[in-house]
Amino acid sequence: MPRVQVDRDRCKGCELCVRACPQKVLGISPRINFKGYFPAEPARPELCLGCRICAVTCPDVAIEIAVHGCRYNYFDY
Amino acid sequence: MPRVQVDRDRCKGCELCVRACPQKVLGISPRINFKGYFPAEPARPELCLGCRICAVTCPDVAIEIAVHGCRYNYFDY
Amino acid sequence: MSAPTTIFRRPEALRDAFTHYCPGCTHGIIHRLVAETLDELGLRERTIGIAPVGCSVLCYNYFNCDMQEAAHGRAPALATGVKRVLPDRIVFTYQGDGDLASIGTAEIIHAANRGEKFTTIFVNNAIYGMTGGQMAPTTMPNQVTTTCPRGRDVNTAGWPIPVADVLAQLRTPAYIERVAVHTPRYTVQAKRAIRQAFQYQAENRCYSFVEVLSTCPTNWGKTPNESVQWLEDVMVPYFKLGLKKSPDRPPVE
Amino acid sequence: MSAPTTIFRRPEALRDAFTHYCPGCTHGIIHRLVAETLDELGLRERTIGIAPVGCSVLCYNYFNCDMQEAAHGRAPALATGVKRVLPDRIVFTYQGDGDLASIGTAEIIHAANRGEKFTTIFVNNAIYGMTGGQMAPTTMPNQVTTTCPRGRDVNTAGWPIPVADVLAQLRTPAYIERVAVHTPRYTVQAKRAIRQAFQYQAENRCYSFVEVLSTCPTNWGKTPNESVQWLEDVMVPYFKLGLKKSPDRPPVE
Amino acid sequence: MPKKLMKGNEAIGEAAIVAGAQAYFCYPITPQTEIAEYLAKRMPEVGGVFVQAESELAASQMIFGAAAAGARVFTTSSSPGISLMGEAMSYITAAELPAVFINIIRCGPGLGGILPSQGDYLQAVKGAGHGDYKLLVLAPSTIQEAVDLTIEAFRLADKYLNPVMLIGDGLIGQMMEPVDFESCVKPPRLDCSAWATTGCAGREPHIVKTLFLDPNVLEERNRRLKAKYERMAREEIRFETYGCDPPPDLLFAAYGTTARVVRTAVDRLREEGASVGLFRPISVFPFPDDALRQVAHQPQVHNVLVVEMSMGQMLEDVQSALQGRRPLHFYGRGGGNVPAPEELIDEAKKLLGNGHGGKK
Amino acid sequence: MPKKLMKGNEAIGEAAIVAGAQAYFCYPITPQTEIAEYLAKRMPEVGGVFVQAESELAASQMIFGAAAAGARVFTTSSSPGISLMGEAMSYITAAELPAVFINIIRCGPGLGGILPSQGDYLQAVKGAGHGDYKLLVLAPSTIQEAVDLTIEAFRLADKYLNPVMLIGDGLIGQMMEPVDFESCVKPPRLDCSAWATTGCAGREPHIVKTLFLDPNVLEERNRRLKAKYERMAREEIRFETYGCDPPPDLLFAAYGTTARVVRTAVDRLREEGASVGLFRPISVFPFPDDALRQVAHQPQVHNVLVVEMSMGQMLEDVQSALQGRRPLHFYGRGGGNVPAPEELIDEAKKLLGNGHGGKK
Amino acid sequence: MQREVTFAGFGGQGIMTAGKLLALAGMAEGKEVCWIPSYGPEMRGGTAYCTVVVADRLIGSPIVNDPENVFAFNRPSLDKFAPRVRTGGLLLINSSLIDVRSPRQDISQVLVPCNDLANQLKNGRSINIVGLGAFVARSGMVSLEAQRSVLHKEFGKKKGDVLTATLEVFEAGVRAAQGDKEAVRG
Amino acid sequence: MQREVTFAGFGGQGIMTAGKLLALAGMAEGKEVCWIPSYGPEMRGGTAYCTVVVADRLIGSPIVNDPENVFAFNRPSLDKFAPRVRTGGLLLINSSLIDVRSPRQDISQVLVPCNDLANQLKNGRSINIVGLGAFVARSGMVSLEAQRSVLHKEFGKKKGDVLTATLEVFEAGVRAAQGDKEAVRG
Ligand SMILES: Cc1ncc(C[n+]2csc(CCOP(=O)(O)OP(=O)(O)O)c2C)c(N)n1
Ligand SMILES: Cc1ncc(C[n+]2csc(CCOP(=O)(O)OP(=O)(O)O)c2C)c(N)n1
Ligand code: SF4
Ligand code: SF4
Ligand code: SF4
Ligand code: SF4
Ligand code: SF4
Ligand code: SF4
Ligand SMILES: [Mg+2]
Ligand SMILES: [Mg+2]
Repeated sequence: MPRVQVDRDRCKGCELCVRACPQKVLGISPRINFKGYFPAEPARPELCLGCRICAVTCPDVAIEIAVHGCRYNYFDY
Repeated sequence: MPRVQVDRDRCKGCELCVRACPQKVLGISPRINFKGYFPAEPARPELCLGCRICAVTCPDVAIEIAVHGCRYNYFDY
Repeated sequence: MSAPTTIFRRPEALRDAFTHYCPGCTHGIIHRLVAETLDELGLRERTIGIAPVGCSVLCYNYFNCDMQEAAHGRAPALATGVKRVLPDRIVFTYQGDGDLASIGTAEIIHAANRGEKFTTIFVNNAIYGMTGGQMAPTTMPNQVTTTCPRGRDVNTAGWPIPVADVLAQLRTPAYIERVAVHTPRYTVQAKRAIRQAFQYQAENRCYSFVEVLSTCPTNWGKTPNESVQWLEDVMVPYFKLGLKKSPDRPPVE
Repeated sequence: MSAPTTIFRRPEALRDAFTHYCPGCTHGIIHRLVAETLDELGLRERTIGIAPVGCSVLCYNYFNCDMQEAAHGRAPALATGVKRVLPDRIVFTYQGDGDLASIGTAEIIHAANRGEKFTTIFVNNAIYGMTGGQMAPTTMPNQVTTTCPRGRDVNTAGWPIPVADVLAQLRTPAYIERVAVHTPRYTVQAKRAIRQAFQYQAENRCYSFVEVLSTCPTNWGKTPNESVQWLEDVMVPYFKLGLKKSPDRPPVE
Repeated sequence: MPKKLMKGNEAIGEAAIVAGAQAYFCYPITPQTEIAEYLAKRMPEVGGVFVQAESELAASQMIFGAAAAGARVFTTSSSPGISLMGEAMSYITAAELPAVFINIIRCGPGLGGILPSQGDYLQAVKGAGHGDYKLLVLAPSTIQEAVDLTIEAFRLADKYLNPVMLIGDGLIGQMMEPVDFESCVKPPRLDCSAWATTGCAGREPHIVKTLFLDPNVLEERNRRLKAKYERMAREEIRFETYGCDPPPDLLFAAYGTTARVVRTAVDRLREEGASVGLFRPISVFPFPDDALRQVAHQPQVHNVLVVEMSMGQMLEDVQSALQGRRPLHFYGRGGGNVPAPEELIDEAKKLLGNGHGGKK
Repeated sequence: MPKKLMKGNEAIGEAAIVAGAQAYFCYPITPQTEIAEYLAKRMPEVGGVFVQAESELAASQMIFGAAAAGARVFTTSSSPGISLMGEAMSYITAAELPAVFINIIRCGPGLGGILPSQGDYLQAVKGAGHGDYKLLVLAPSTIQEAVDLTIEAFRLADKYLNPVMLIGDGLIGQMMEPVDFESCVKPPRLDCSAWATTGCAGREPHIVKTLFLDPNVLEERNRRLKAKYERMAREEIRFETYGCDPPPDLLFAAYGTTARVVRTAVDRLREEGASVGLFRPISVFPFPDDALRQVAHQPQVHNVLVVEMSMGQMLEDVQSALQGRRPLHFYGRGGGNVPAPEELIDEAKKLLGNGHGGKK
Repeated sequence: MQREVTFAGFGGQGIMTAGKLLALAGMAEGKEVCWIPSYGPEMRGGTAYCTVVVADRLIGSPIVNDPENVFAFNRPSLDKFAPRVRTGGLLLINSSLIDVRSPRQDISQVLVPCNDLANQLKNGRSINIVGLGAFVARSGMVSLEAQRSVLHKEFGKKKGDVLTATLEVFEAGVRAAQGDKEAVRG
Repeated sequence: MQREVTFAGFGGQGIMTAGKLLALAGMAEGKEVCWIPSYGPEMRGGTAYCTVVVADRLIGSPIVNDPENVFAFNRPSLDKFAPRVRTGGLLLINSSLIDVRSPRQDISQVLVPCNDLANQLKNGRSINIVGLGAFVARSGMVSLEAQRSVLHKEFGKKKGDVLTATLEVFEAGVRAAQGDKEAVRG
């Protein structure tokens, strides 16, 4: 199962990933982070496909994605 | 009859007009001019058509052309 | 169950630093693409990057390779100096639109025309970001900035300069492409182009130049997502994306 | 018999001065064409010309109108200053290829791109004449000059810049044409283009630019007539003549 | 019009408009960009020309062209941008045209930083460009003075047909203070009909140029410029003294914002009974060397302390003026640091400590 | 190798090659174009880099890049071109890199002319660029000295990690004299492995930059530069005296070609029995002010006469050095005119006429 | 007499404007005033602060290293400026975003929950005006009347209810400072 | 001892080269030498001149306003430089192109028909070498041997008959000066 992780303190809460995720996995946390932003967080992690769209979108490289077992590459990157 | 005139002291003897004249009207004078050049001069003035090619060619505006009576414009300039 | 495999992580060529870029600013994406490329092609340890003056001046703190910081607009001249004395290294300039298309016009054109064998990443965000939002040569018609408060008037300030298209008119062989990074679909193309650019350099083929359309939410006065939309709606139709020139094309048409 | 009619004489806008140009240098022809145009369009008394630094720096002594002398390459900036404060005057720059296509690259591109309503006469003689024959951005491949004594090596110095074609890529409306003056046949075309350029300016239409291929017998090491031939054989095939852009074409393709 | 609270940069922009500037050419750079931003709005309102150039180099050459065409023109920038204008300064001076340059100095060298500095003093007064030329250089220390001297700069540029430069450290550009434009007098329009290139209808063509192939002609022009600078030294000296009557034991010399900090230090030191005063040059070229000597060479003055936001630039002019006849000390801050009054008080006390008028 | 008769420009080009210059970036301008022309041939022969840049501005920034990459680099130009290099000078100094600039000065201001001049002295020693920076500046007066100082310039640039400038008037570039390269010593290759950007294999990345956002860090760098210049003032003073022992009644001060003219005037005056001597600064920054004072403040010296091909530029440094303790006179030519010995003899006689050691 | 305050917080919190409004009030009272910004690196983000000096004679040094008053709108500002408050001076703390106080005992400290008050009045962007109200009320650096009339003048031209809304948050600030029960005296 | 000559003529007459060859001969004799060009406007045409100084000690001023010797290769050069020749000095005139002499009585004047001599030897471009021969022979500023050996060295490398042809015109110049019957003594 894919696992999407947002680095809370690196995230600037720009919401680009939120809009980009085809599965609407990500939402915005109500808690301010160290730098004063409201960071993204996986709100519905179970829907994640591991497609990496969010990670490719994130300007701050705040998202890491890991998968267990095999995975399907939706696009070449 | 067309009359081509070369201003001896303005001419730099570049010979562009000599080559350009379709009628081979112009030649180079054997006498050095004030600035130290051998200027062009009408060697066979009687062949001149008044076509202005020499004048259009001259970088030093050393050539003036006059005609008596009507003339035919070989090209628009 | 086996351990998870990380399928997306920070490239080695990008330092683990918190950037000073505004939230949603796509400078960050472009940085990542360059860094990934250096990693993938194994170039990081022999690369020298040249930072511009502009929001990305501090990219010397972010790229994990040797870096120089140029005077405003002069990165291509510095890169020329570096590449000529170190022809077997990889050299790139990273420049904004004020830096490259305004004050540095002569430097970029002549570096490209000499066919200097380095790579330029040109970040076109239609504005001067660092100084707080003045008109750039690439500012869109009627776009409001602090120095065109009534919107860019094409009658007095002219039309946005399509830099990639202009450079493509030079006869010296080069690789020139325009891409965007506002959505992943475009980002994937951008990555390919940037890789190609460095690849040509690594093969000592030619000068390579990638113009990347980028957002500036702060000075556009828009949210990051609105900015993405504006880039798509306003910039993409004007700044035609795609390959403008390739070294495989003969130099004189 | 009636008095003779003079059908070719020095235009009023060209002073009756002996020029410093070398024998056979076609700078002189281009001067005459500009002067004839000013006379024919009746513009002389409201024209301000800007001289470059180059062999034609002294053109301020030859044109019979108000003149300024610019720093090397900066004529378009001066012209911008003049035209902006005197929008109803006619302003032109007269520039060589070192002046315009090398040190003044940024100034010409941006003046053109802003659509400044002046006219540029660009004299491309493939060399730096005034300083004694160094390589210009328009020097032909393998052409020998004092700074490329082994001939221009396109691998290190790049290919000659086709300035008119590059400027034509800008999206701001403009009139851009390339002509030559080495034989009367070409000169007639050149005259037409120069007239058109000033005409557009007089109508306040757009920026206008005429690139004129010109000879430099002295630094090409050729006689004037050999120079004419070399221009025809070597330059004309590379620097394609003709209309590159007209203000009647829409700004964005 | 009552006083208006304005940022220095905006006040300078407005002052130029009040002075009747007809055209402004610029390129953005912190900490002076607000001048451009302000004028982008204002110039069109008053029918003036605003052009954002492609570079400082181009902006400075545009004012060359416009000045030769007879317009009242100026440009503004900050340190790195000013370094790109040296060519134009030399040319405009050589062509004997009026124009105003404004430098809101940031810290250098190189890209440096954007914080205030006085590190371009020597560049301004000794010459960024080549050849024998000088700018008349004025250095305000309040926003009101920046306004007044901006207007004055246009007048003096016309008077001498020579570019005039206003230098202010970044704070002059960034601070807000109340300013009054009511008492400002717009300099009369210069009659430039004898030389401006405006089209030759009804007269012989005018040529504005700087190339003079005959060495004697060029030398003659060199001497004419020199005579101009000598005239400036007679007629345009501006300075201010504070706490110099009776003569102080320790004389500070400082200009611009730094002079204000010194003023506070002087006030506090005098409250403590110390004998200190301030000499503030306002024109820095011509430098008020006679005036400074007159103050500093009084027998009561035992020490001179130059304070600058630089590593010691006006110091060179002070040193030359003082002719080694008074011990000269220097306190400089760099990198964008502004000296605080406390630092100067400490410095002063060290010098006063030796029994000359110090706190007893 | 026997002596070779060489044009100054070519000799300078060859000297740079002897000094091990690896890269040269330039833009043509009279009267120094022969350096570029010479090196266009020579650099490829020795495996070096020759690039004709699009402008002086670009050339000066190319040497910035190449210097940061650890190469021994230089550029050359003449006055108007040098005015376009102020930005790079400030940046390269700020980045603490070695580089050599050569200015074969022509007459200005503006386009001026192409004849010899010393009118860029102040620009060279006080600063064409912004911020607190200085170049070490050397001024040869023969072709041989131009060769020796060119080589020395590369050595000093490495020693101080600071750009060094050589200034010569147009004659230095255009004259031919015999030169000897035999005794020239190539400065050792600088170890720049600690900072040069050459690729970070096996080490942490190097960053060459001039932006320092923290004012304290930048101030610290400002102070480091200042300390460097103080060290130069201790270690790099170069000058020559001629006819100063015993001390002359009238002391000339001149540099470059002008000093040679003075030398001839001194010889002729001494033949006539006049007491005259010459002080010739060779390093003009740091300026040999102590040395000059030591000579000029001797009781026998009654007058100092500065001679320049300018309207009085080194004059400012001499004035500052002399501290008003000797009457200071000036004789300057401009526009490309070179003073003739006869003119100087006349000038000197006026000053000697008052009974102090003049022709009796 | 010279009085100073430093307002410090995030960029975007309206710090600069608050300072300007205060300076205008000083001017309205016929005083000499000077507003000095911090102008940080040429880029977004980070902290911003400005200092306002109000005096009855010509203002010398615009640089005040030990201001009489400091208003810290966020945590980094507190850390940076609290140590600089002049002994006997006043430190205001935006308690909505800052959950600590300065350990200093030689100054007065006042907590103002700027964001909370602004949010309560559905005017979340006006935390600077809340702060201004609290500061003026507490410090008396300018009179409340002068400050109110400046607000009238500056916001009166704006369309809609901007003026009313602004005055509302201003008074909330005033009340908070006057009725502050949490004030800590040093 | 210091000796000077100014060679002056049209650009293209080889004036600069003649000067350089003379300076090389001075060097060959172990003297100090200096060659100073006029470098006119940055453009073609006009007159060109150079001055050569040969001395047995360090050369001070490279500028010589009153040269001991002048060789005028064309009329404008005669007009410009004849008045400057030092009293007692020598003026050589290229009589092929100049049909007047200087009215001065205090100098020696020698006429050398450079172009005619060069043309006679079918070497029309070598008028500078003719002039050099005449000058060296007449002035003795350097020895004829030194000058000849320099010519051998400089032209020996050139291909074809260049050296022979050069020496031929040089000797023609030498003879012309030595056998000059038209010389006018001042
Ligand atoms: C010579 C000079 N001129 C001006 C500046 C000020 N300046 C800094 S960045 C910049 C423009 C930045 O815009 P851009 O290149 O588009 O980069 P962005 O910030 O948008 O990424 C300017 C004008 C400078 N530092 N130096
Ligand atoms: C700043 C500056 N750099 C260099 C020069 C020297 N310079 C004078 S003219 C010229 C080039 C002229 O070539 P071009 O523009 O092609 O004109 P041409 O003489 O061929 O007509 C140069 C490099 C200068 N005067 N100023
Ligand atoms: S990997 Fe794909 S599905 Fe998962 S969170 Fe990211 S964008 Fe959404
Ligand atoms: S894209 Fe990145 S920075 Fe933006 S909200 Fe998502 S994780 Fe945060
Ligand atoms: S007018 Fe025509 S025919 Fe007559 S001389 Fe000229 S070119 Fe020849
Ligand atoms: S073209 Fe003109 S300059 Fe040339 S030879 Fe003919 S008349 Fe003379
Ligand atoms: S100002 Fe614009 S370009 Fe700069 S970091 Fe912010 S969003 Fe990005
Ligand atoms: S050098 Fe060349 S361009 Fe200049 S005048 Fe002579 S021929 Fe014409
Ligand atoms: Mg940008
Ligand atoms: Mg040319």
